[in-house]
Amino acid sequence: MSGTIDKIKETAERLLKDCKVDVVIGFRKGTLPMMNEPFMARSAGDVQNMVWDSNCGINLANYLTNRKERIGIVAKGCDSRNIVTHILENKIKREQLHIIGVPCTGMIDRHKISEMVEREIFEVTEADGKIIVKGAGFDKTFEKTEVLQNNCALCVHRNPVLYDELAGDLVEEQKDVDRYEEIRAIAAMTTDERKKFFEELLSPCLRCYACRNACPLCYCPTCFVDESKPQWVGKGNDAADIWTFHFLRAYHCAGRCTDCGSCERSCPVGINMRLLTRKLEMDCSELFSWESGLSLDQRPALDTFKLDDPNLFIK
Amino acid sequence: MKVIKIDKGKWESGLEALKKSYTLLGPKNLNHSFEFKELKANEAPDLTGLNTRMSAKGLVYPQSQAMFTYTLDQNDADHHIMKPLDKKPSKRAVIGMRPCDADAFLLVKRNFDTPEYKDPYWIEAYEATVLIGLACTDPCGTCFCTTAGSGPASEKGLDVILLDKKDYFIAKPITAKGEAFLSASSWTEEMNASQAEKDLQEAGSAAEKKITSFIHTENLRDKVSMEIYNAPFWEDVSFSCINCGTCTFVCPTCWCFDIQDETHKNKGVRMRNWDSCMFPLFTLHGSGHNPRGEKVQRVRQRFMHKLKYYVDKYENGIQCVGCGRCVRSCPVNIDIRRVCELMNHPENATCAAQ
Amino acid sequence: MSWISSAEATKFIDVVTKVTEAVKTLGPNTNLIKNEAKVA
Amino acid sequence: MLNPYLPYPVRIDEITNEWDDRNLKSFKFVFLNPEDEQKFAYKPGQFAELSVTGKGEIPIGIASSPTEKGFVKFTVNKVGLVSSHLHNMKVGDIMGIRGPLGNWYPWEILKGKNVVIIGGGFAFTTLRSSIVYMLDPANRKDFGDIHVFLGVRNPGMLLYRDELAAWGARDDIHVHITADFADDPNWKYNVGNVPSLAEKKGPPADENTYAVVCGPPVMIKFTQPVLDKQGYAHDHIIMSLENRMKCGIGICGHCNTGKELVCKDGPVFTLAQLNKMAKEY
Repeated sequence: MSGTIDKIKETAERLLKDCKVDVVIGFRKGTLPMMNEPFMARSAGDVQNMVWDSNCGINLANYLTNRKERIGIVAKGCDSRNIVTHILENKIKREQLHIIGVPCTGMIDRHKISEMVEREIFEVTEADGKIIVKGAGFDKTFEKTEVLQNNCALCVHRNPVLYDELAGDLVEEQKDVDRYEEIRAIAAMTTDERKKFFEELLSPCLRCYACRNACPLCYCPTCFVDESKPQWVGKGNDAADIWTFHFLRAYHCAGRCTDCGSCERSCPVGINMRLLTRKLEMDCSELFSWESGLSLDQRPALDTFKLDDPNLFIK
Repeated sequence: MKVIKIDKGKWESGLEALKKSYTLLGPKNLNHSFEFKELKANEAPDLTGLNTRMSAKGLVYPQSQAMFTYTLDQNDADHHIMKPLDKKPSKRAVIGMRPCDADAFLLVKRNFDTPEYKDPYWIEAYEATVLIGLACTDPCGTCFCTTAGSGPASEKGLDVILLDKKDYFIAKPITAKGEAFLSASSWTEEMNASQAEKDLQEAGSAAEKKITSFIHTENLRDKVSMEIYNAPFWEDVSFSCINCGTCTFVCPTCWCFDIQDETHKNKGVRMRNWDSCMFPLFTLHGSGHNPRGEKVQRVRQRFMHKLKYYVDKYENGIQCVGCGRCVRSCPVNIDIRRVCELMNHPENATCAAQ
Repeated sequence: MSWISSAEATKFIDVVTKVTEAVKTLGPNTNLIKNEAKVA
Repeated sequence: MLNPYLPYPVRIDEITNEWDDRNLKSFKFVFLNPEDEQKFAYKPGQFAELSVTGKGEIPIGIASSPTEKGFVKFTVNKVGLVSSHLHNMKVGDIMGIRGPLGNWYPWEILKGKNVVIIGGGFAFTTLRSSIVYMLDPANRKDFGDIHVFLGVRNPGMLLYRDELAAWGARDDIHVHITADFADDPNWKYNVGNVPSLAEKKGPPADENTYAVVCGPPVMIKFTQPVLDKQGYAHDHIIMSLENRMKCGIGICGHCNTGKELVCKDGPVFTLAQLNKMAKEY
């Protein structure tokens, strides 16, 4: 990973110096272990603050919506797929972007690591596939694969799908990954079991909307949750309203979600809401063999139709 | 007031006695994160956590709270008229909260208990709640209470302060409410007050030495508000913000709320829910005009309110107790400690301040 | 989901009766029903 | 403990359409419990929260003057959820009013002074309250000259038409009405925007003349330079602000502009105060 950040810095500096772009969006060092802060570099000087490591799980495409400047953007696999979706949905123009692609070997899950050590963490470093966690009176090493974010463990698009230049060599994609094991397990439940499962899954929800606001797909000026004429969803903490919010938000991501995990990473109470979006991702891939954000010249599944589309559900 | 020595052996039995007259609440470890929960029979608080994920504010000021009920049914005598609720908050006690959360209630009380208007819901719940704090012995890296007006053994806002001495607790009552609480328990063994005081001081200063995080607020009071408001660093501070409500919901000193009516068939409730200045809807006018329509304005508002407007309005320090929850919960790591440094010296903040 | 042209009246009747029976057998919905706002 | 969120129950006594397109209606309310009317003693410039049961509350300026007994009057524009429902209600319906809220126009300071009222659109409500209050026989002598400038977008959007005509006929008040556009042939008032009218017909500013300005942001933006040119000191220009509100009593945190809360420290501020505050309204 370390070579990558030098390449990113050097590219960013060149782009800004040659006025190819007005700003470069990337990450800068966070103030907590395992945290980085999305950052906009406006001058060559700012670029020195940029970092790249296994804590860059927030999807930077989220910061592109409706921007007018020329932007250099650092993009790992899922970010690049969301940039493709953004361009297809006219939220940003391809010519505005200079994409610095970063082949990714997965981002680590700070919630998972904190739960495994259960004591305060002072520093987390990474060295050749191992994650070293130093904290109050302990020093532990994990295999990186053990502590990956759930989505990164199942990722099959680690290399960026769209880029102007690369900040590192392409990595080998993960093979024969079963992305939908958990989803089939839920589908196999009886209705009551499933109801109980979702009750437990969504009960801690605070309605803070971090999942919606961290998601690059959610850019509606007025979300259906904030609409009062008509009022679709109650504002209280009733389970019916929380379910309505989560299920309807997931439906809005059907055929668009790239499973970048920003929603799960942002949730302050640790809800695995990707169980909802991946069901719709599974349907899209099984029914329409569609994977979102892979190429600029294919319209998204719910935006077009083909004559040979399966219609077994139409009687 | 008599200081009580609670032998750990008698801890559980004392709690059971208290459960007869108080609803007891305390931290419970729910899949790796601590939350305040009601302690049922034979349940004791789990005091091994550093601090709870959600602050204790939800115990006095629930996220969703009924204010009135009403009926729209025409043949009801008082249809369409708002009826206050007749249920009053039960006597309850929170055991094992941290001193910073208790201090937070005092900061929030200034908003709900004003000379002109008194909020009955908040005040009645607050007065029915006894706050039993556990002094911090090893604060974490994001705790900056000592420079935010509180401290690991601060007694501000607490009714009783406990100090863990391995095989017994020192229980020092601070208010009459605290003394009444201790007398309702079965813990009767008294302890030398000055010895207890010495232990508390020692434990407090030992913990204070372990604190590694500080903020500086000395200039905030005298700076002209608009000078900080117009400082150049707000664009940089707010860029990463995704405007979710996490920081305001986990914060013990945030109090903003929204009022909503919800009707089902003919009956309904006027309720209030936590709201957040981070949401665009918070300031949206009916005409569509939004005085804080941009993200930078909303992020600036949150920090200006906590570290400047509150200081000017009540002339009594910042609206923050340094618990660090917003720092730990923010998905994009916006850090109030960094922003406070910028606000404390707006003049030398360059545009892309690091 | 059924696709019925405006000319296919019989198919329309058939689908409508089938759906009505299915709903009747399911009975009243018990999930996600709010009969009053859940508040503290 | 007194509950400041509990509205006084009221009954709609009379509804009149102020605009031809029926998007602005005046409502007269009568308190169901007579003693509530005393508790609701208010001063011109204050507002109240109109509580429509089942929909919510809206902060609206009190249009009636304290000198008008037996009812309180509000003029409401049909904008959102609550106001739209209110516009569908009929005489006799029950709802609630909470207040009086906020501060009021500085009547102690205005005593013995000339008052120039400049209003725009339907923000004229608290100004109507002030005019009726000043013209009341008991109060008229307390004030010098009274000038009223009212700008509306088109003739169909002129509110309080009969009252304005009646005031126009009086000799102790100068009423100047203008419409930005007037396609209606028998429109007998001026045409053009209110700032230019105020500039032409407005009295010169001196330390005994105060301007009370209330209207949409665009009108405020173009009126202020005119008042500056006429020499008004900024503490002689009195404004009334509007912000999103929920509690109306300074607790819920919605309406702040900088440190000040529009509902409790306002809604009335002098321009001198506003110049020192953040512009978040």
